This record gives sequence, C-alpha cells and structure tokens, in this order.
Amino acid sequence: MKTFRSVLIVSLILLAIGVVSAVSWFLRVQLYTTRAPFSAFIMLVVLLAAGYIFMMEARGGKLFPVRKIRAFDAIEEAVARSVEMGRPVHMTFGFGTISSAMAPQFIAGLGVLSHIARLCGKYGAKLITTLGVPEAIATAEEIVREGYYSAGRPELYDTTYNVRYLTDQQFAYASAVQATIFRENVGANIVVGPFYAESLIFMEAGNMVNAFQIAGTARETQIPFFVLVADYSFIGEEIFAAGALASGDKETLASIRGQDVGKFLAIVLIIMGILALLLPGLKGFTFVDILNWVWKVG
Amino acid sequence: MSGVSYIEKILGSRELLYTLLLLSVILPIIHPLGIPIEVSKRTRDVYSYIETNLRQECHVYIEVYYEVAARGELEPNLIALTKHLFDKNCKIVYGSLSAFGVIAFSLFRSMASDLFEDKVYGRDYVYLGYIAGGEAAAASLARSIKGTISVDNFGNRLEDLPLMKEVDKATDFNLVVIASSGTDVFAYYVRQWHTPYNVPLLFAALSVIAPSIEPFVGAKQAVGMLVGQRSAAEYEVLVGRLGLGIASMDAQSTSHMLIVAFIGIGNILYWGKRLSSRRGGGK
Amino acid sequence: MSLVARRYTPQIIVTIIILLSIAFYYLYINRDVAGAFSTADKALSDWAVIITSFALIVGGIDILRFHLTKVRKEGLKQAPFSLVSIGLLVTMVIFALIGWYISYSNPAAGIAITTQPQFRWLYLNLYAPADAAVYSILVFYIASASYRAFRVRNPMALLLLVTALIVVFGNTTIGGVVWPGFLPLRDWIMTVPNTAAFRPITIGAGLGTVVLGLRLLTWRETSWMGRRE
Amino acid sequence: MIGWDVIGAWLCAAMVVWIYSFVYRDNVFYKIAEHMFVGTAAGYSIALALDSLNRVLVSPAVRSPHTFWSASWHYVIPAILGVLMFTKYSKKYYWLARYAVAVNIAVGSGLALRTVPIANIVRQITATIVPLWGSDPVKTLNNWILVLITLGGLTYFIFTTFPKKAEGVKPSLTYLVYRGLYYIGIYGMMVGFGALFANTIMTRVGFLISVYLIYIQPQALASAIAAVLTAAAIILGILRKR
Repeated sequence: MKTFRSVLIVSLILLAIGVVSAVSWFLRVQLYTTRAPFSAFIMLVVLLAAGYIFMMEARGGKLFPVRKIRAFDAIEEAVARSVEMGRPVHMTFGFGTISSAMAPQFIAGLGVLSHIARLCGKYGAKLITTLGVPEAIATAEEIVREGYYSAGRPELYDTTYNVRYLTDQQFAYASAVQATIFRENVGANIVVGPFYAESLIFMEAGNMVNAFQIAGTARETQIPFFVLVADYSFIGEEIFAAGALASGDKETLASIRGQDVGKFLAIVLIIMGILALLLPGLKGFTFVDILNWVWKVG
Repeated sequence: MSGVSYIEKILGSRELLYTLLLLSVILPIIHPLGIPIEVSKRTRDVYSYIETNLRQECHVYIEVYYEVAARGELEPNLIALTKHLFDKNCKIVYGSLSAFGVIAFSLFRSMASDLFEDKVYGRDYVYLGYIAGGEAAAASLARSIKGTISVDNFGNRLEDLPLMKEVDKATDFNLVVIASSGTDVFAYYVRQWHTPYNVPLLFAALSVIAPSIEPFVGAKQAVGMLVGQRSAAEYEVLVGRLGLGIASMDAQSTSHMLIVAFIGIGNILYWGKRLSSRRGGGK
Repeated sequence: MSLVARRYTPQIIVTIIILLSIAFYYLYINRDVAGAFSTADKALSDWAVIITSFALIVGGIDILRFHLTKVRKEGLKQAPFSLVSIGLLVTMVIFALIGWYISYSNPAAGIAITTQPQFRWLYLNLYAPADAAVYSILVFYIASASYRAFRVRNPMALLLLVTALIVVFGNTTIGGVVWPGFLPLRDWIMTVPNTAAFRPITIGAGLGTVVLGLRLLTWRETSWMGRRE
Repeated sequence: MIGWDVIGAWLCAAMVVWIYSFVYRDNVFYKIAEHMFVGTAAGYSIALALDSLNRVLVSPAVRSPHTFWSASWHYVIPAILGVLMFTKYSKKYYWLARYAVAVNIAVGSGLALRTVPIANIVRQITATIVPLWGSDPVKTLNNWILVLITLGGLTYFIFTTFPKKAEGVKPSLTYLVYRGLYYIGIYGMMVGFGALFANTIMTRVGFLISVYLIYIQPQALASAIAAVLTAAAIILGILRKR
C-alpha cells in the first residue's frame, strides 16, 4: 500500500513537471535554461524519482540484496589486524573540498569514517583521522567521538590525537599525512574520498610501513593508482555504495538501486541510439539530437 | 637466505631505485645523449609555416605567459622558436599579460644568452614587461601598443626605441606567438587579435592543456601548436640548437627505461621464486 | 525543541539550498528572472566562500592547539619542530595583517594581503619550493609503485603490463628507436580503450552523486552531522 | 653582504633536498622542512581566507557601505554562521557549527547535482553512440571496442540485480551475456588503468626536471651541502637505532 502511494506521488510529480513544461511550451515561455540539454534535467528527475521509489519500497519492508563489495568487507579485517599488531588505524579523505562539486565524494568518505570509527570502538583500535578540509573538522571529531562512545570506550577518545587537521594546502597536507603515516607506524591505511595527485603519496607512505591499505575514489585520474597499489580498492561509484552500506540502514541501501536504474537507462539509451543510427532520422532529427536537444522557444 | 631472495632484498629496497632514478634524470640533462627523435607532422608544419611565410626582417610579437613552474615545458619551445626567428633576422617584441611573465622572461633571456649576443636591444628585440588588464589589455595592445603603455620593462620610453617606430598595432606583425601555461590567454588573442585583425597566431602550450585549445587549431584560428617538451625537442632538432628539450627527452627515455628494467627484474625474481618454490613444494 | 534546532534545521537548510541551486541552474523563464537567479546563485557561492574563510581560521586555531598539545605531551623532543610551525604560522598571519592594514591606510602603495613583501618572500622561498618538491616526489613513488604493481600474477596483470609497456615506449624517444610502431599504438590505446574504460566509471560516479544527493534531500545521509542523538 | 635573495635561493634548494630525503628515510631535516612547510601553508591559507573575506565582505562594506547594506546585506548571515563554527570547542553548543557546514555541503552538492547529469551522464552516453558498421574497417573495429568496453564496464558496476546461474542447469543466454560483458568490462578497465598509470610517469618525470632546473641547478653548492647534511642525519639515525 505504502509502495503504491509513493509510486503515485512520484508519478504525480513527474506528471506535474510534464504538464507545466507542455503548457509553457505552448505559451512560448522559455522555461528551462539553454545552457544544458533538456535531457539532463529529465535524467536528474527520473533518477531522483526512481531512487525515492525504492527507498519507499524498503520502508514498506522490501529488502534489496546488494552484492558484496570486497573492499568494504576488508575494512573490518584491517581494523582487527591493526589491533592485533598494536598499531593505529589511519583514515583520510583527500584534498577535494566540500563546498565544491567534490562534496558528494567527501560525504561518502565521511560515511566510511563512521563505519571505521564504530569498528575501532568495537575492537579498541586507535584511530587517526587526518584532514585537509577545515569545514569538516567538527564533523570528523563528532563521528570519531560517536564511534568510541557508542562502543562504550570513551577513554580511547582524545580529540587532538584522533582528528588532526593539517592545513588545506594540497601538498603541505600531503607531506604532513605521509609523515603521520610513517611516524605513527599505522597498521591500516584507509583512504576514501576525492583525491588529486596526492593519492600515490599516501599509498606509498602506507607501503613503507607495510600497512594494510584500502583505498577508493570516484576521481577517474586517480583510480589506477588505488587499484594497482592498494590491497583492496573501491572503484568509482563503489565509494557511494560503501557509504550506504556503512549506515546499515535498509532504506539507505535501497537507494543504491537507483544507481542501477541509471546504468540500465544508460545501456538502453546507448543501444537504442546505435540502432537508431540505422534509421534515416525524422526530418534530419536523429536520436543523439534528441538527447542534445536544448529547450528553446522562438 | 637464498640467492634469489637476497637479490630481491637489494633490488626491492627503495633507496637503490630512487638513487638510480635521480641519476637517470639528472645526468642526461647535464650530458645529453642525443637519442634520435622523429619529428612529428604538427611540429614540422609549424617549422615550414615560418620558413615559407615569413620574410627576412619581419616582425613577430611573442606573449610570455607562464609561471616559473611551467618553465621546463615552455621555455625550450620559446628558445627554439626565438632561434628560428632570429636566424631569419626577424625582429621580436616580447610582452606579458601576467606579472609572473617578467620573471619567466628574465630566466629565458639568461638561458638563451647565446641567441641574444649579437642582437641589439631596442633594434632587434624589445620586452614590454607586464601589461595589466587581461583581455582588455590584449584588445588595447592590438589597437596600439604605444597607446597602451609608454615605457618598456626596463623603463625606456617606447618612442626612443627604433623597433617600436616600425611597429605599433596588431596588423604590423606577421606572426604572434603565445607561450602560455593557462588556457584563457589563448582565447584572448583569438578574440582580440585574430578575429578582428586576422593576424596569424601560433600556440606553445603545456601538454596537459593542449586538448582544451586544440579546437582553435582545428578551426584554423591558429596556424599551429607546439606542445610540451616533445615539441620543443623536435623543434630543437629542426633549428639545430640542441638544448633542454632534447635533454629532457633523453632524461624521459633513461628514467622510463630504468623503470622498465626494474619492472622486468621484479617479474623475473617473482617468477623465479614462484617456480622454485613450486618445485621444492614437497619439503 | 532541541532536536529541531540540532538535527532538523541543518537538514532543512541542506534540502532548501540544494533544491534552490538546481532551480537556479535549470530554470530560465525570462531574462529578468534568469538574471535574478544568477545573482542569487553568485550570492550562494559567496556565502560558501565566507563560511570556508571562517573555517580556515578555525582550522588555524586547531593547528595551534594540535602543536601545543604535542609539545605538552612529547616535551623537548617535539618542541623545536612544533615551535617552527607555530612561529611561521603566526609570522605569515602577521605579515598578512600588515598587508591588509596598508591596503586601507595607503592604497596607493599597491600592497594587499598576499602581496605584502615579506609575506611574498616567505611564500616564494619557503612555500613554493616545498610545494613543487612534494609534487615531484611523486616521480619516486610512481617508480617504486610500478616495480610492485606490474608483477604478472595472473592474465589480467599480464594485460596491464603489456599496455603499460606500450605506453611507456610510445612516450619516449627511445621507443621510436626500438620500433617506430610504438607511438601510433600508444595513441590508439590512449584514444580508444582508455577512453572506453573510463566512460563507465564517469557515468557511475555521476549516478552515485545523484543518488547521494537524493539521500541528502530525503535526510537519509546524516554522516556529515557527526554525532547521532 | 649576503642579501635576502641569496638566503632565499639557498633556502629554496635546501627545502627541495630535505623534502626529497623522506623517500630514503625519515630524518630530522625532513621533519624541519615539513614543519616549516606546514606552518607557512597554514599561515598562507589563513591569509587567503582573510583576503577572500576582505574581497567579499569587508571591502564592499567599508568602501561603499550604502550599496553593500542595500544589496548585499545578506552576507551578514554567512558571517554569523562562520563565527558559529567556533562553537565546536563548546560541549553544549557544538551543534551550532552544523548550520555553517550544512550551507557548504548543500552548495557543494548542489553544484555537483547540476553538472553531473550533463557532463557525467548525457555527454558520455551521446559520445558512445557511434556507428558499428561502415566502410572503414579500422574505425568500425575501434567503435566496437569502445561500445563493448563501455557497456561491459556499466555491467560490472551493477549492484543489486544480476542473473544467477542455477546449479546443474545450462546457463541462460542472459547469464552468458552478463558474464561476457562483465569480463570485457573488467579487462577493458584494466587496460585503461595500465595506460593511465604509465602515461602519468611522463608528467611526473617532467616535473622533476622542472624542479631540478629551477631550484637545484642554479644553487648546486647549497643543494650539495643540504644533501650531505641530510645523508649524515640519515646515517646517524640508522646507527642510533642499532
């Protein structure tokens, strides 16, 4: 019943957008910008709607199994091993700031941090979080504190030890992080977030102390370094899924299915587009033109 | 300790690899090896454009727009181009739309002192210095240099310089070269010099930003483009002044080969150990 | 009440601002509205700049606190280093403040915060070389990483190695001496399989971003607030 | 007399050498260089922060107060939110810092949400729509590779639904297509990773050459002295550990 209601709500919203668009088109109103193709806006709305429907279905009690992400499961092993060796766990997010378009990746990293903090509380591991983004200091402190307090080990929490903000200048941050990894002799080096050129510095510093390394980013140019050098890696969108897995909340997990809808959509559009190349095209209007179509009246 | 693992320990130590790497980069810069280089079509096009289209004693404007960190890629290009132009007895006016261009020019001037030896400042070349104002300044320079600034970088009045009596506006120049580490300044010159006055432009760019200015070249708004150290090396071969470009290509070659050698050794050791342990697996 | 102030209000702020910024970008309606949108959009990004600036100052205090705690805990062994950091931080800020003061008291001098002469000296002779050095330190790391990463453990690693070798030989002049075919082969790899390989990753990253945005909008993503009450 | 320029040039060379020394071993000179770097960088970012505050807030408010208060009065709100960030040191009012974080996270995510559908999704899809037939066999083959790897990569990332192989039954066509694309995807991505990794070596070496030319070569003596000092420190460190 609930599912039905949410599907109804979403389709009503889509219908409303459609009606408003159609009416404004006939009234010759330039409703949408010419900067972006109209299909981008439709894509955004459809993806948000699809994800929302799945979240509502999950609230109604439906379960969506998510495939194993090995790097995510490895986090627990990494923390446990560090405790055995008596070495701290290190986590950092990279240099992308949260007031730029890198924000989503940073938030995914924060999700992973809260998972690590809870595990560190559970196993009694020491956690060192290094930061290069000043806005996130308070958040990181809170997350780490929460991890230790909820596991009943408040004595392990020490703000200046656990959370270290090292400056927001890219390579000063990188040099300080590599020194921290080396001097604290970390047992596990977990780096998830938006990374730039500093990615390999962290990987090699971790390698110098033989740390167990888990890495992930959605920034294309840095993925190779993580995949080839780390023990386990999140490739691209897996970091967003990791953030959802970390929450352990079934509604949040259900939203991942929205990502799959997007992938199916992309596959279908690509195949349709290629097949449509066989057709002559309607009055010179091809499939690609539809995707690139910009809302323009008059 | 068995022989294989002992060798692996030595080779696997980072210290050895790092030291060899440093040497493999620095030594070729000091003593270039002169590995032959094949000149790409793009560089040859630029060279033949200057060969065929520029007369003796023509006038060229060169924009020096890069910070010191980009020197390794752009300076060799600039030196090779300057050598080519001076060989044709062209007269060059240098200018910078950015403040860091001043330092870059002075370093360039001292690195290529042999080129400037028998050239007279004011008659054969002039450096205007930093001209503030970005795109507006570029537009103003295209209309009139002397109307934009009155003194050059060293405080000489432009009216007193013989070269500046010959040239003043965009159409007085037969070629404009832009050596830049940013993308914007290429667009300034396309919009303010090429589009209204149809002055031929030539780009020298960093390899990372080359893709973003490729469209200008594709649209024939620029006569050609030199990209990074590779183009510099090729141009040095063409003009016959082997310098930093070719030396960097040698350094690239030696360091890459060192890394390849280490990858090879690493694989041999890995398979050696794996096969020998499989053979002795019964123990 | 307290939960409203602590948890709900920040989430409401997030939802409203995200929706607004999407609307500002995609909607046009007419020229006046679009102009108002872009002014509001500019204001939003200025808001972020102002907040980041304050965050940076808070961060500076955090760095001071970190080093002072370190000196207290580790004593003389750490003290000289931490004092160097603190000293330079304070010096830079003082020079910046002097520059700021001059920019108001004597605007004709053309000195602003970042162009104060002593500030520039420190920047050019300390910060700039260190920055370049840390960046280029990557050359060592990429060498030792390749030594380990390109070990042929399985067929996939063999493919990886072969690709890497072709690109390496194509990039260097010595490759052209060995076999002239390396350069075109390298160009082909960089334009065809390389482009294709990163395309699904790009699409996936986009989808992940949208779904995370959805979680922010629907208040399911709360890690950024820290503590759960 | 030794001028500031000379000192500066020596400092440059020493900083570079000291920072490079870390790749061999951590030593006291790296530690000094790192702390100097971090201190300057922190000061620099505070200066940048003051500069942008000055640009956006202070300068307009001081230079033209009238226009500022009529048009940009709302800049006071983020300023207040910014000041509230200091409450993170308070045990009771720590949550006030969230308001400011909320604004920044929302602005960042909003930026991402507007560019992503175009740049990451639509543009990538349209770029993959290429003809898979034609007179030019090389181009056709390239297009096939492009499309197959792209579709394969997309299949590889699917999280929640995929065809499963039932025990003892002949695998269905869907399953075979899925597995095939999955492997094409992962192998294709590996080619991409290898190529990008190897291609990066070139830019990194290029950067080392630049640094050598700018800082080390002109100050060979200073760098040599710094290098000898560091080497001594490293050897001393190793001996002491024994």
